[in-house]
Amino acid sequence: MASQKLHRSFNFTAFITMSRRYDSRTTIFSPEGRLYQVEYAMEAIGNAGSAIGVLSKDGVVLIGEKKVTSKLLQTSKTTEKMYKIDDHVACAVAGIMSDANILINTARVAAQRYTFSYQEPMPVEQLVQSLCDTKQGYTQFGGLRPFGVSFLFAGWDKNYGFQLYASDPSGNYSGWKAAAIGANNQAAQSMLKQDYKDEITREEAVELALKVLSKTMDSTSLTSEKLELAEVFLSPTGEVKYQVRSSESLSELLIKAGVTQPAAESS
Amino acid sequence: MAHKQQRFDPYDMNGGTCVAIAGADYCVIAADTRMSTGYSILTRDYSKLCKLADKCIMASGGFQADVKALQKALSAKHLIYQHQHGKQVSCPAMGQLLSNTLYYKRFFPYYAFNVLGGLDNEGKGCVYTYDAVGSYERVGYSAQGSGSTLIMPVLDNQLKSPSPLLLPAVDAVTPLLEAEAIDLVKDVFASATERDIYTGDRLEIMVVNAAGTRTEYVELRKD
Amino acid sequence: MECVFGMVCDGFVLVAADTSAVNSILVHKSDEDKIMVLDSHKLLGASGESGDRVQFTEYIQKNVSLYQFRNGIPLTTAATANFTRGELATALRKNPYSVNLLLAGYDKETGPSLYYIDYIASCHKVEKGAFGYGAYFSLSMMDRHYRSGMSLEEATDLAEKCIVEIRSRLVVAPPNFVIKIVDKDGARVHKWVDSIKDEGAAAVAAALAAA
Amino acid sequence: MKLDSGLENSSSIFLGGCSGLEADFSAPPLFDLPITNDFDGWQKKSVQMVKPARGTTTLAFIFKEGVMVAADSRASMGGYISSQSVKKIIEINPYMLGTMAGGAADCQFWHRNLGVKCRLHELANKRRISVTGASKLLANILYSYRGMGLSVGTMIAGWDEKGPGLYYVDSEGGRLKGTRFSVGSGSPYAYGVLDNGYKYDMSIPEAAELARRAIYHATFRDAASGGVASVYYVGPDGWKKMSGDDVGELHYSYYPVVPSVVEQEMTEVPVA
Repeated sequence: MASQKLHRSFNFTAFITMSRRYDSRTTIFSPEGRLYQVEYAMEAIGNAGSAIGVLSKDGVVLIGEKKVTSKLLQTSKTTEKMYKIDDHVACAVAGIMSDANILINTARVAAQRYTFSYQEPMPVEQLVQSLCDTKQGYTQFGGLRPFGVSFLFAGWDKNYGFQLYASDPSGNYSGWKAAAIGANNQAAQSMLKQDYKDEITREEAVELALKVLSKTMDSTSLTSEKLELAEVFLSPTGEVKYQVRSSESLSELLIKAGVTQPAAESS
Repeated sequence: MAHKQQRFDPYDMNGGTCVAIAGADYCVIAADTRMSTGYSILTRDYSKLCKLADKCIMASGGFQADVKALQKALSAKHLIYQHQHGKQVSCPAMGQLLSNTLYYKRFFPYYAFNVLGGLDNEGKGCVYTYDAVGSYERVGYSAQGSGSTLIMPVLDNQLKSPSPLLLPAVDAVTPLLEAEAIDLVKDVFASATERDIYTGDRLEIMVVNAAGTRTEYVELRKD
Repeated sequence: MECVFGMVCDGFVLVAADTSAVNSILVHKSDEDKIMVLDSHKLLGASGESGDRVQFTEYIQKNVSLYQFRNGIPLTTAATANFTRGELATALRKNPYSVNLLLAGYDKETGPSLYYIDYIASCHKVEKGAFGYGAYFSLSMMDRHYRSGMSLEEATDLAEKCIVEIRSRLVVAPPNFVIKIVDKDGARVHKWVDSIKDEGAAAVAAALAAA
Repeated sequence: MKLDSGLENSSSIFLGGCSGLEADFSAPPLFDLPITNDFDGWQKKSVQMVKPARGTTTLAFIFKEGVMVAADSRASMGGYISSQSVKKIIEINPYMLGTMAGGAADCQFWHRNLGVKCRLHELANKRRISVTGASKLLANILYSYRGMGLSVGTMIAGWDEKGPGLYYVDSEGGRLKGTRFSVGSGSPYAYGVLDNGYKYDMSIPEAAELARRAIYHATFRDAASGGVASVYYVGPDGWKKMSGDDVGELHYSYYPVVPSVVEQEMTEVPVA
């Protein structure tokens, strides 16, 4: 985020010439010490449907905005932005979906390999790190293009309980209490910062996430078909659960959160 | 038809006996020229000696093909040595090289039993004796090959000097004149030919001294 | 002949092993420690060919510490057991290690645990286990006298009973044993049960300590 | 599928060779392998062919003043004595010795190789390698060749920053730290004399004599040992050869021939 600000403070013409000379390869630093291709990849995510994650004391909430580009488009029956990686980890995606599919597969394989070796679920941060190692590789080795994807990871492990991580195309990742990626992520992030309270419950987290998303998305009304919501929490028996809300329960939620009016929905 | 796997065994034993004796300022290296396989004599005139450098001669018994390969490998290495250093390799250096060359084929050995004879850097006679995989030792005299067990006891009897391991150390060079050493070599080969079927036909003796090298031949029994 | 055995007790695991390094009929030394301290809270008792034993246990030890360096959290005993089993299983079809292992550990969540892993890569969580010729004696001794939740004194007493039995009934019984334990405070040597002393080794150790 | 992201299996590390200067030496030139389907059978044959010096007696022990190392000098191929003057104590550097038992070529070659590595370590680190380090170096190499038929039983003895050091290393990959070892076919005999006479507080001459005596008794009982009993001492100032005695002559110095008293002269029996 900081780098994007820096980026804009530059003289525009200088930017053109500099970038032309140093952006053709991912592996070359510009004289200011920047990797343009990596920054462009981040730029690509700025236009993608956003996703928000909120950590609560009894679970993690992920929501994402589906971009419906055409009326004719048959929206996926399954989720488009939420993916389960292992029994205890899920992620939300913003960016180029074809790139994301590759990385999600890598993450799933990493998680399974770990359980094969140790007969134990992979600690969440290790999983995030292994994926980010892959992403990093594409910013350093010649002839390759970085992955144009950011992720939000939600998970639980026995070492650190519930966790939320965000990663970007450069391979950087960090842990958050609440985070946003994709379009208007800065606005969302600042709203989250304002409204997030420690000791928040999962229910409140869902409400907060819906509110922030509805206020920061480009389209005027937030409806259940533009939305995906998934939660990671512990069942009463102590198992980790991953649950995606159905369209019906989403509609209810939206009304409850006061984001949409019941009348507006029917019209 | 049941296919039977043929065992791969790329070795033959062509026999041959080699002897080397180091003197104060000379070295005698000798080998017979018979080459056999089983009970057949393949040739009566095959030299087992190989002059690797001006003052360095290798005599080898065992499997002729491996001996030839070894001689070629060492000659090639010596040629490169000459190009790089502009001089002949010394006998002790060749001794070490031969050891390494043999050991590098530790798991697929050269089936060759060698003695290396020549003059060292001080002009003294030197003899190095080897096993097939490169264990080696500098000695005053040695015999290798099919007749070695017949010859070694005689040489021990005639030439044995105090062990180099003794403290205080004693010089191991044979106190024999060149001509006496040559006569002894002729005698031990004549005797070995009497009792070893793989030794005979002709004896080739090379003598290395300050003057250079010369070769002598002596006829042995041909039966 | 080699004897390694161990048992899970009240809040700790005890592992005992002989300390003889043998080569056919020769005993090369009688103070060889065959129980490796894997990390702060894990013990790995091993029996098998000397080369494999040392190489393999060191390999596991190095991987366990590599994991800790990389991830900042230690491997659990269960994960270590499964990892070790996996390594043996992969090696089994290439160049097998002939080592039998008893892995003992203490974890915050699960408490003390003991795993029996053999050279053909089977892995069992057990309360008590043994390897080597000594196993014939120590297993029955433990079957008879072991109960869950034994105190340190009781466990030490049972281990010593096993050692006495091995020494008196096994033809080629090793003279010296070491007993190690692992509990919430970590893995450590509990005691040496020696019947012969090596003057040289003791004197060298004393000289080193003085220096 | 490569499952472990951790360390490579150690055996392959050493076969793969290390980095830098050592590369040429740590992975000794690729050994040729025969083109054969029955590698085992054929290897057995070649191993048989090149295994001369199994029978040996070597010993080493640590005592108050340092380490004493001793060995015989016989090499045999079956029943034939191929040499009576083998140097079984190899001088790795002025502070470290190695002993050889097993295949003569295997011992000779790998000790020579170890000497190179120790010297390179010295050049790289500006200090001599420890006995611990050197013995581990050798053990790891031998372990990487396990199952290939190498035959080495060696002791690495020396003096380093921590004082005297002694390790036993063999071609099965075993490596033991200790204070008293004997290796070879004569070792049980040597152990008998050694264990019995050993005291930590011996003087250097006492220790040297114990070592020589142990080798002598081993050569007396073990047909595969003989020749010269060499004794070396390693102290803070490096090694020094203490003695080298032909055991054939040593026998008579230990047990001089006592002219027996003639009890009865043979006399002419008078013909009755």
